[in-house]
Amino acid sequence: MSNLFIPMTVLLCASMIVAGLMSIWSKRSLPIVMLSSGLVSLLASVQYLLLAAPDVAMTEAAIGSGLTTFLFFFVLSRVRGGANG
Amino acid sequence: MVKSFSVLVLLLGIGAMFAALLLGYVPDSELNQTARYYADKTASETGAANIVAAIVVTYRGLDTLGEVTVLFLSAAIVGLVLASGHQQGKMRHAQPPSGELLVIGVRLLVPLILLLGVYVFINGHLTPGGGFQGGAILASAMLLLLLGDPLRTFSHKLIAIVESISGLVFVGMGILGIFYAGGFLDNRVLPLGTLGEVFSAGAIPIIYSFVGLKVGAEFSSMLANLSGTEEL
Amino acid sequence: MVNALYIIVAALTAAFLLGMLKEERRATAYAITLATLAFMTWISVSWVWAFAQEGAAPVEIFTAGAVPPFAINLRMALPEAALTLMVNLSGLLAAIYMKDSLFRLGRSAMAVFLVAVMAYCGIIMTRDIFNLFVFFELVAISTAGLVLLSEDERALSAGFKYLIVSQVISIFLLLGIVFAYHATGTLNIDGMANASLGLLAGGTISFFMMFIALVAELKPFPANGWALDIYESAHPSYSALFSAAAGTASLYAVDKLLLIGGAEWLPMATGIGIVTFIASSLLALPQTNDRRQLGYSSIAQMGLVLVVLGQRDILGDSTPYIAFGLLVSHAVAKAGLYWISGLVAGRELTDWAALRGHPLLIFAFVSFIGMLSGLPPFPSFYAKWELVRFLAGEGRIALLALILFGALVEAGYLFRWFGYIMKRAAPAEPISCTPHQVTAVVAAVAAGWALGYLWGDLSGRSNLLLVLPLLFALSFLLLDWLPAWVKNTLAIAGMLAFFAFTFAEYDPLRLIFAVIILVGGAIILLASYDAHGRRVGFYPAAMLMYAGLAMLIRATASFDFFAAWEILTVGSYFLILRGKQSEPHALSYIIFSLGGAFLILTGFALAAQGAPQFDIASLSHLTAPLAPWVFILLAVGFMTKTAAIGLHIWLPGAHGEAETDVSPMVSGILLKAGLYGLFVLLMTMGKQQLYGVELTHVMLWIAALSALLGNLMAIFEEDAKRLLAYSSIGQMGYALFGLALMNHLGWLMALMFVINHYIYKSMLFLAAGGVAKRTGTRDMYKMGGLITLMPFSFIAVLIGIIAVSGVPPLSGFGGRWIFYNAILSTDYRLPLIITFFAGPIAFLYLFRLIHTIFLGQLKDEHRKIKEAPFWIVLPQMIYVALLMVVAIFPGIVLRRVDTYLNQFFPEGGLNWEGLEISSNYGYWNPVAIMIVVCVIFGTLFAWLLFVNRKAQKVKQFNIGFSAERPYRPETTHFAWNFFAPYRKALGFLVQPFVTRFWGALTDFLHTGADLSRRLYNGNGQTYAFHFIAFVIIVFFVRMGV
Amino acid sequence: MAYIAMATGFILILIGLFGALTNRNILRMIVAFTVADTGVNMVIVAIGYMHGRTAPILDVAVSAAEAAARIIDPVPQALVLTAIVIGVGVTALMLAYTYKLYEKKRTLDIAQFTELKW
Repeated sequence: MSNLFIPMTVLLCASMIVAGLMSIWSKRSLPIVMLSSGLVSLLASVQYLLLAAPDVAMTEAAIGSGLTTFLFFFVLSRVRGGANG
Repeated sequence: MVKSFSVLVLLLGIGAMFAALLLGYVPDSELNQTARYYADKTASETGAANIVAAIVVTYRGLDTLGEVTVLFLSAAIVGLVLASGHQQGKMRHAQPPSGELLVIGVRLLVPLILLLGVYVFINGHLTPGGGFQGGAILASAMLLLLLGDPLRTFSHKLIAIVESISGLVFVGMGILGIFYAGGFLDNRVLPLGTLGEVFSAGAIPIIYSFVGLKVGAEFSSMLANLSGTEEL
Repeated sequence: MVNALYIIVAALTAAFLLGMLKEERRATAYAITLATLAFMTWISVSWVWAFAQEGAAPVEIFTAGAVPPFAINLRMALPEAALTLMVNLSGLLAAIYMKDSLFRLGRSAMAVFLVAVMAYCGIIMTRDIFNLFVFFELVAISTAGLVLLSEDERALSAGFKYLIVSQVISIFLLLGIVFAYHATGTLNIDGMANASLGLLAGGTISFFMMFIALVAELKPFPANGWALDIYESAHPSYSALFSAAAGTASLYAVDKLLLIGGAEWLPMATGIGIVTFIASSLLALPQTNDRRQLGYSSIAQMGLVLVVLGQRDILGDSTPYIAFGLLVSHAVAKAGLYWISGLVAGRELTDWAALRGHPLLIFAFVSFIGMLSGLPPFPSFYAKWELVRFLAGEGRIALLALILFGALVEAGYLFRWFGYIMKRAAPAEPISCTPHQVTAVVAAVAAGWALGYLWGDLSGRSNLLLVLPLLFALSFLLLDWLPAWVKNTLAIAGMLAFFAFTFAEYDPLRLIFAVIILVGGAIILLASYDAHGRRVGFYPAAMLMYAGLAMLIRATASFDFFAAWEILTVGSYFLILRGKQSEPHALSYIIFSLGGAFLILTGFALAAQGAPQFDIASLSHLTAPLAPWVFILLAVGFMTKTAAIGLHIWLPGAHGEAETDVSPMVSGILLKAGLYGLFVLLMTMGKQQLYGVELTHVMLWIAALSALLGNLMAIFEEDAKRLLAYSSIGQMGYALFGLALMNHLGWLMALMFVINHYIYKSMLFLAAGGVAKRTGTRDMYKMGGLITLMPFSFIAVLIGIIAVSGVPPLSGFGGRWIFYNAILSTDYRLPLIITFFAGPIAFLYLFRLIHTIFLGQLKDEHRKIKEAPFWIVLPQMIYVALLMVVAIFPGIVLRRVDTYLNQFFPEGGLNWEGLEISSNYGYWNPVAIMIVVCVIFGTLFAWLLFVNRKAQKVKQFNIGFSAERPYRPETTHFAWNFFAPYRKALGFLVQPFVTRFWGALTDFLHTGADLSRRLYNGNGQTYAFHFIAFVIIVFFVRMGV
Repeated sequence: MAYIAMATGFILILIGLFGALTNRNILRMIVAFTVADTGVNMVIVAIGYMHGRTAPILDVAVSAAEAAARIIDPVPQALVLTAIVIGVGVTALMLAYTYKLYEKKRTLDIAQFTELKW
């Protein structure tokens, strides 16, 4: 299994960078931006598992990608008018 | 465009710095002195199987206390920010009721999720997970409740009491360490027990549980405050 | 001792407890907050006491029952104890001050406040680098919360900008910490220091990241826009805490980090510090918003302390003394000023005029700007002295010059602000304050003075707060509620008593100065009996000046001399500022004087060559190449006070606009301080050469030009007091000329001028002041014919101008006689001729004084005026008598001095035989001259009376203009532009080139600063950009080196 | 693997900083900061990784005696836990500020909040 680590890492990292770029580059709506950044976190938490850091992975998944993304959407729903300003 | 370009130039500089760090990075082949100490001594000194948890709760317990305080501050300030200049008495827009499915799902799921959260932080010293993860899970139960019923209001008082008491217990356990063990936040105020059991590792499970409760309460408090706002 | 960890524990416990309280129970919550802060303060106090008084050993506080680096540890030693005390105390006072705001926001705000103070303490105490990061995050978040205490809505965006920047900062800090951990295998600061991080792979960059992130917390230029916005918009009491405590904590964090970085990072710290100091001081110049200006000043002070930390390699064990001296002065003063700003309704600097009429607040303000400007007796003064001593001793002159330049700019805008307070129109909204707000301010003032005492005690030199004259002067602050005449009597009695007790200690030269300062000062004070009411603020200022002067002539060590110099400068500034129109003139006076003082400071420091201080007399041991530079610095410094040409522009306004009894003080007495300094300088250092140029020769030229131009400018002046002021420039030129001749007679003449100038200039200023008081104007062409109405003033002016112009028989002639003898004995032809010409010019303006004011036609509106008040006339009459005595018996003073001067110039003295004095070139018999002149004058006068015996008194008439009304009526007056013909010929000489030069310089600084500060465009994103640019620049500078 | 993860972390930081410095919309800036934060966390975790070792948890597979030879460095993981929590705290705070700023000016353009300057 360990020989699968490297390709998985490469794949994960590449996706993370793409998602990261989407989250800052995308001219499209804010929900997509926020989802992409949540995706970065989620992918990162998988990567943490590969890096033998299960504690961090759990935290990142629960807090980094879960709670933070939710907070974003929550605030976005409140300031809808400014989202595309 | 000019801005993007100048930012790009700057980031090239930062990138150079990072590149130097990356190229100069040599992975350790052996654990360094600190890590080795933890690997060797964690089991005997703290009785925790999860070394990360032992570090977080005991060896670097002061950091964790600070971290909990960060959340405490954030929650308090979110409350302050949202409360400042807040006009009371405005009626909120009536929103379409949530779907039946969601409501029932929430009712079923919330106790399960709460249970999961508690499990995660009680076992923090044995398995991956702990107060922060568990706390976040607790808060997500809260989130679900909120999704099920957007107009729901939470008892700020309950949240406040949970966060205060768990904070006080954390600090109190720390002080006990000064008197009955080797120093502030020393977990050996309670017997260390057998490695691998739930009731082991001295004060770690207790502290981690209260950290969990506190984190959950802080996040809930933030959510509650945010949900109290109006759409602009 | 209570475990210092309880500082943290107590704050957290209280913060968590507050969460359980009901929102309504604010009083309880507030009580808990204050009690906790008091408890934290008490812990710090007990530790400070233990370390300072009982010599306790530093304590390492372990946590988690493991030793570092495996668990976090904290340390409590004297620096930590002192710093946490500063933090906790300012926290306590800040909380007291903002009671109302804390009540408004409720328990959460109080909890956040407690955590903030705790986090500052944590930064100070922790020895773990990651723990430091956590505390910094706590500070950042609590800052974002506490800005909400402000009632200013803009605080919200300031808080957000701060969050943006602190996000970027924490990225760098975290990365740096982790890589440093990877390199060293420890997170403990001392462990990292021992592992010599810089030598390890990736060590330099990781250290750089940590360093730059922590330095960013000090708000270095230009990455500090966010901090300025917070300073401007936050609650003043929070700004007080932010400035005093946050800066303190961050500085100590940088200090710890420099422990890791080692000596090679010190220049970097110095560089960032000095750039920040200079830039922020300059950028503060065009500010009009009070809190923002204080923000700039805070940033500048942080930069200065960072410089001190960066100079640790040469400061060595003195670093804490200097750094703390600057830091506590800054913290106390800034906190105090922010607290005062909360009492002032308006946000313009000029709105602070509302403080007028609140002596306590004025005193507080003065104390605070004194602390910030490094004036005695505050800690920053001692720190300044030490810092300059080390820098000069090690030859770091460029850095020294930059520091002093920045300090001068800062002092400039602070004193400008004080001018606004005293002179600008008071705003509509008065001061509003509650008792607890005043408590905080008073506590800060008390702390500042107590620290001044402490620093004096620790200095190993004289403690200024134990020096008798200064204490006497300060005691007038407590007596200021008494009526003016009581204080006046006390002041006169004190000065005379001091003279009587110290009389025996002076050598002949110092005796002359002592008599002028103490006895002469007492005589001028007689005129002050004329003032009514309480005259609040006058006596502390005047006595401060006299105390400084008295200390000056008694000083033997360089430190005492310099301290006295600054004290007299500050005292005289407050005196001068009292004049109605003197705001700009007082400002230029203090700036020139402080600039001069800095030169003296540098000169002393160079001469000391690293020693803490030296005996002034040992200046004579200095040799080239150092000696000429010391000479130049000191000479220019002293000449600033004597208003030599080029450095004179402050004088006319300062002397002319001062109050009636102040003008003689600052002219007759204060100018002598500069001459005294020059005497001392030339006595010890004598002739010095630089690049083959004889420096005394240069001085001779300056003196000659001062004499000529001072007199020339005087003749074109319409304002009587300004005329006298310009004349002082000329007179001081003569005195300087005599000194620079470097021979026996030259010095005798200079001394003669010291005495004569005191007498006749005091007299003339009093006379002119008395006339101005009665006529309501100082413009001479608006007067005329006052001879019959104000006969005593007339006599005083008549005698005065005879004395000044140096015609027989009065003492001025004696001066001239010695002068001519003196120049005959040297061969400096050209300056000699110039000075010679200055004589007749002096006569022109003096003639005008008597002709325009007292002769000619009486103005209609002046028909009913009376003689000047008794108390103003009385000293004039004393001076008339004195002039007579000195004229007839010059020997009573000159003879002893003549003998005294023999030790410097054995050759060329005077021969004293009975009433006759002779030199190599001729003789002078004062009594005979007096008799001859009196006989001639008497004869002529009698003849005149006889010739005019049939003269008939005619009524005065007004000049008619045949129905025309001239656009500027004064142009038709004969006395207006009296010397217009001369102006055509000589006017080019009095073009205000010097004024224009200094004006252009200040304009340049202002405009430059005004343009540069647009860097801070208010956009949070730009601020983050600034920070990253700052990182990059410093990085490449560092890597390039 | 650690190199790749670390490089990714650095790239994410740069991406995040770029986004934060070029997007004028406050919400987008905050999102960009969370991306940068994730990058920082990634770098920290990667730095503690050692090839061929397991997570720092003692169990049947890894006994206390052989832990020193079997586990990876636990310290960076502990630090990351703290960093993540602090990060979310700051993010939440910034979001609350965002709401308030929007309430005040009805815009999320950072360039509109420049009433304090110079």
